Amino acid sequence: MVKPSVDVFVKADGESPIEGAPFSERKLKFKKLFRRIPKAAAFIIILLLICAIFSPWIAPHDPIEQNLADALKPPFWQKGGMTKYLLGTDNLGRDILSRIIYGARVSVIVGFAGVLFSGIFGTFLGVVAGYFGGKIDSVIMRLTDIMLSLPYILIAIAIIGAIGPSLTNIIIVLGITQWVSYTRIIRFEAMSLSKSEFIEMAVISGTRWWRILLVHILPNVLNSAVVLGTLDVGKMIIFEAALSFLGLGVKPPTASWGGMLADGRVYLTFAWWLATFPGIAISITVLGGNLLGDWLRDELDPRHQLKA
Amino acid sequence: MKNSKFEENILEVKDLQIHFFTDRGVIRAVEGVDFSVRKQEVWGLVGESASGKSVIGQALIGVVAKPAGRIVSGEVFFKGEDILKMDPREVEKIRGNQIAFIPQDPTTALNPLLRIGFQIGEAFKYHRSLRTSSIPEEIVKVMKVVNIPSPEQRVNDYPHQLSGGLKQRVIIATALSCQPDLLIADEPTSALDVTIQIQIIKLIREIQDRFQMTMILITHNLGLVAKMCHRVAVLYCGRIVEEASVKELFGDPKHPYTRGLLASLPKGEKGDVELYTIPGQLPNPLYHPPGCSFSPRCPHAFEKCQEIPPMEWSSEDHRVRCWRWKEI
Amino acid sequence: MGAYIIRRILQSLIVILGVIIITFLISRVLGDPVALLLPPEATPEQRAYLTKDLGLDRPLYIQLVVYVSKVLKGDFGQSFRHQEPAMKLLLDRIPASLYLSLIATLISVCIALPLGIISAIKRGTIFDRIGMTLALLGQSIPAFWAGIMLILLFAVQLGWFPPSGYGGPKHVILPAVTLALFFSAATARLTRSSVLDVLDMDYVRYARLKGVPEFVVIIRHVLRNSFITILNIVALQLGLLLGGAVITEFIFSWPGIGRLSLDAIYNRDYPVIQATVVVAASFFVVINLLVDIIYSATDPRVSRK
Amino acid sequence: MKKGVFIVLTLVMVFWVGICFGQPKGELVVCQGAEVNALDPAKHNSIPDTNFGLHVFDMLYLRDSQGVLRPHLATSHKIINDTTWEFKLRSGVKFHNGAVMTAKDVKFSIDRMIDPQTKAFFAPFYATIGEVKVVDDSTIQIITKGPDPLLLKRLGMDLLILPSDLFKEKGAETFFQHPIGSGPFKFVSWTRNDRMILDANEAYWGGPPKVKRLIIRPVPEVAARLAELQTGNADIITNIPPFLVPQMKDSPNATVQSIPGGRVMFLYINCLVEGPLKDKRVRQALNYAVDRKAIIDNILKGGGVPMAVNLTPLHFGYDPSLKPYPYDPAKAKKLLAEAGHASGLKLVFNTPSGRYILDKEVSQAIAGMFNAVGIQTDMRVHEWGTYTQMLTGKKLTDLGFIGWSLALADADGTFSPYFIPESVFSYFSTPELKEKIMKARAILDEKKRFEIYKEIQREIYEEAPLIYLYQQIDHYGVSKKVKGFQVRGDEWIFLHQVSK
Repeated sequence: MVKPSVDVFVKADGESPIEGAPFSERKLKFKKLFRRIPKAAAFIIILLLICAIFSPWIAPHDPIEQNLADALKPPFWQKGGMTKYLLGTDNLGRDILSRIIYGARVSVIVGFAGVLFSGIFGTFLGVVAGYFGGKIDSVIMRLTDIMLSLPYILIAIAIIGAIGPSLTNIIIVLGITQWVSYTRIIRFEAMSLSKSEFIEMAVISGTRWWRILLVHILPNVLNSAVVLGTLDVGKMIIFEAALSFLGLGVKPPTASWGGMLADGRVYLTFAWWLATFPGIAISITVLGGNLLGDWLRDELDPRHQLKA
Repeated sequence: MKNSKFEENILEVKDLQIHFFTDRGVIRAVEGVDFSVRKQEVWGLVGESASGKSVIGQALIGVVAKPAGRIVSGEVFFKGEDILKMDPREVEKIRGNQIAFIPQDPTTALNPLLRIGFQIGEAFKYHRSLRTSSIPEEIVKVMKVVNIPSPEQRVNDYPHQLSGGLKQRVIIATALSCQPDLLIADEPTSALDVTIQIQIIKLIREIQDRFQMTMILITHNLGLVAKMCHRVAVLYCGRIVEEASVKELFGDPKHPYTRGLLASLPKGEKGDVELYTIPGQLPNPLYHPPGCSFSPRCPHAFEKCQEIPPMEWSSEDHRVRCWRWKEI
Repeated sequence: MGAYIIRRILQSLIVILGVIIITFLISRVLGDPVALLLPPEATPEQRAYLTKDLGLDRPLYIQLVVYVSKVLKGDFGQSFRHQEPAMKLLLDRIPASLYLSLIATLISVCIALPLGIISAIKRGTIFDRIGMTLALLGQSIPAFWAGIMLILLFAVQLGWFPPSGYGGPKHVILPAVTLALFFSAATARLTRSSVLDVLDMDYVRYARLKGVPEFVVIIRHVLRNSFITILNIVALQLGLLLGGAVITEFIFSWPGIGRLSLDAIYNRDYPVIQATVVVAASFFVVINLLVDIIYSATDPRVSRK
Repeated sequence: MKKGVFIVLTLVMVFWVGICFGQPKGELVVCQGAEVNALDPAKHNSIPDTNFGLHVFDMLYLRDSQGVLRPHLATSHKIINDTTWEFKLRSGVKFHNGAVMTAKDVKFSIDRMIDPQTKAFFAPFYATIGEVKVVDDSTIQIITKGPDPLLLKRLGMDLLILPSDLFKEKGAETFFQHPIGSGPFKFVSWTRNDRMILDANEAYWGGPPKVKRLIIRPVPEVAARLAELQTGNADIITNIPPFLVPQMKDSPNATVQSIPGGRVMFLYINCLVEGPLKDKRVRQALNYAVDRKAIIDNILKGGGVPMAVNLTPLHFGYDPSLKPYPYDPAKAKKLLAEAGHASGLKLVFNTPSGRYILDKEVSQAIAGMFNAVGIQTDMRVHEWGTYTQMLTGKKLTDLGFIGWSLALADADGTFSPYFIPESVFSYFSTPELKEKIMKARAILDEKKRFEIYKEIQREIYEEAPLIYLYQQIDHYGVSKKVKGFQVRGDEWIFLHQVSK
């Protein structure tokens, strides 16, 4: 990764002087500290993936195995809790820990599939609009405006209500509602790209338009798409939670954090652990996703280097 | 410096070191630079881009890119006072007032949302405790100086309505507005197209000897240096490798890098001989080669070059940083 | 400038038309309302009668034409369920929704703008880091979760605010904060980066080089130039809030548009679904239009062409 | 001396009188899970609507808290012939605007509801009413299309008596912006999805209510509803989920009042399509496979009573001698084996989500129990609107979780929708069954009706066209300040005699 740092340097050396604060040890320390954060993010993501992939081996119990006799047992450190259920059990006597571990799967799938769906669709439209411009562009832009102006939670509720709640359907809805941000940003980049010499050269040398899109433009806009995607993963997971709250989440008995959170909320006042742990799980995961996204953006876009 | 001549120095820089602390490591942009500029002379600072010349230029008025950049050590005496040790407010008073700055790209240096008249007067406002009412005349005056046509109307224009050349004139007007003692011009013309360049250079020169200003010209363009400067210093990887009066430097360059630069200049009158290019390219700023940082590209390099050569006076007014300047 | 605005207005109209059509399709996707509109005891004849009565027996394209032509006259038809004009039901809700959205936006602006601006100016410092991490946290909490937590803490435990319901300042605080929580997070982050963009501009650096006092540089050169972007961000969220506060309105039983439309969806009440979604969307479109007009008015580069 | 005694006595008298006819005081706040749908009885379609109607209007008959139908605006009735009923009306009943309630108001109100132009949601309940005749100011006759044993119940369901003159003068639109009735409370204001405010009608013929002001609020979110009660902002809240009951019990300022409700919970079995479910033994097996007690104890925390068929003691025709299917997985397995499904069975299991208390959870638990007897289930959760569409469209595959309200508190109310093929809800029927149900509908003699319903129950118990689950117990949260609140099995809330 040497080249970007040269850019940084040119940036710093070129016409960009900024009021220099007097040097302080503290500042350096914080730079180090925030250099650690991507590690934290990476840690969270890796943990998530491990849970998702190896859940059957990690989880102490079957997440859907009910044990009505042991319903609503508190976490082990609380009075009445048992080490058998480290984080306690839910209203159907299912082990919370195991459900959280398995729930990671749903979150991962929803998060990534959702992003993939909307990302691919949105990027495609963006590239097309940006490269061709003109009518195609304005049509696509109006489309994004429409999408943007619709209260998407309602649209999602409507669609899910119609096609029924299930993991795949949720992903579909996410795909349908979340592509706009990609289109808008990618379009912009594709536009400025298509004005650049090497594209013009390609055009002159008679390269097919789809080849130009694929070979010349796509690779160059991918970075931004990836950054957006990473930042979106969290949004998707939150979204799933919201749908679960409305009873439109992943179908039971599949364990999903959103579902657990939604079902557990009414127990909060006397069985806090039902909702709290999935809640924490969601927050941490989303946090991880966002941190990773921020970091990735800085990595892939040298312009942000000094912005951290 | 011992050999100060008939004029006293307006600016003295001692062992200036500026580093950038990026996520990927420390970039030593400026590694111990000392020089001095004498009253009313035009002092040139030449170097390829990324050689650290602009960083120096800005450091002279106590400015360095944040949060990464930091002046690690050094002193910058302006009229005998160390700017780097001054209280920031004091520096602000000097900046744009006694020391003015002409940035590279006039287009981006002007705030698109503010009238140019206002932008010219802005510095003025804060340095001269003038009644705001009298400011407009002042502005029109300086605009006349840099001969911007029909200044009275132009005052209310917005930057996007001006041509590149006019913008640069606006910038220069801004710089002149407080009649500074020292003018730092950082690549003042490189963003303009050739015809305009010449006009602007003319303008700057006129102004320079009309107001008897001292001027530091930062550029990569040796031609420009030849045209404008009295003395010039060559910068390579954050170190001055050679400094001399323009005549001497062009007539008898001592440092291999300087020679390289000169050799790569097109020489109009001698018809078209193919141009020389210095082999290799700038080293990665993160890892400057040990010793003389030019050694990897230097045809005369030998083992001694692994140590940093000292600055040596080849003559009364000519210093060079090379182990073998005598031999070659 | 005029031409520009006219173009934008035309575009907005196209968008609204698109919204009108899409909402029609979506409500139809939801399927037949008759089942929900009649009691179990109803006979097949009664069902058929109702279907005809609601005009649901006609082919879809005719329904669409009828609907669009009516909507263009501002008539969304009778609510299937409440048998009142959908528009009236909607208008009754707008005050509550506006009230909530405005307060929420106000709160988030008060939190987010200072946070974003200061973090940008003090980039890389401890303030920046903590501020932005907080912002991230705000974005990582599902609204309903935050809402219920707020109720339990501030209504049940501390008893400072009523747990739910529509009313004066005391009532609006909790739901508004719930909404603001998420939006301030987003706004703060966007504000920060937009200010950073301007901070990197040459004219800001040059202003400093001219010896303009730092404080003045920030106000006149940085904030003034990032104002439009920030305004845009705020307007955007205000626009989203009007129709998008579904869950918060549900939790705090706030009589807003979000809840109306949610019920409408559950009851397959086509006219109300269409009215709420179309109006919310139009509101959003109009707000953005206004922002663009302000933009074109304040930015000489646009206004002088 | 005497004088003194007299004074004392009068004081005592006054005091005593004061107690008896105490002035209305205080303000009572009720939080329901759902919102009133509309004020116009023609647009009523839910319990909250009726709960509004009960307070502002009167009906000819009123179910008391025990579910017994009592004369209300009507004082007595006599059956002139199979299809002609005569009613005496209470005299001296005044509407809130001072107008006196007379026979023509009653006729008008009933006619309006049965008029197809009105498009009343509840019209199907009154479909049997042919016409209403005014005999004199205090007497009316109702002629039914056929013998209708349920007439009184119909009159006591939601048939509110409106002031005809005022109504005609103003028209429905304006009238229901500020409805005028004869009920114990006067309408003050209603903001949809926020609150309805009613004030005491001190001139109420049944005696003034005990509270001055009544506020009815919809609070859909359970957590918020509870918070309202805990913080004392609400005095009465409905639909407390069972698992919260124990915790509410020991809350300082509120109690929980519970009662077995009229809502019957059961699972559909789709017997219309060819397949294993056509086989009686399989259906019985399903019934044996469900551990009703475990569900009630563990999920509903005791909030239910096992049912033998889809009837509760609150329904007319309920036969207590019939005992619920016992939990007997072994027998279930055996029956399945006999039916040739020893190797197991795969069924689709539909359930709404959030429509009934813990619907999703109960469904999951049952799915677990089926699993234990070798029946794999494919659980499908639906949003209520979609679910009803499938249901009434007869598109519901295999099994489906559903609850049925008390409606007219009569066996006919749960039988005819389910076992008469014409009904959109029916997934099972036999000619005999249909015939019996139709017969029972048209007999005025209660004994005979009861006999028929007994037979029907035997039959549907044996045929097991549904998986009978439990009678739901409703829990209400009541502030300790509230006096005289009576929970009712029919989910109605009637606060005439409640004080605070």
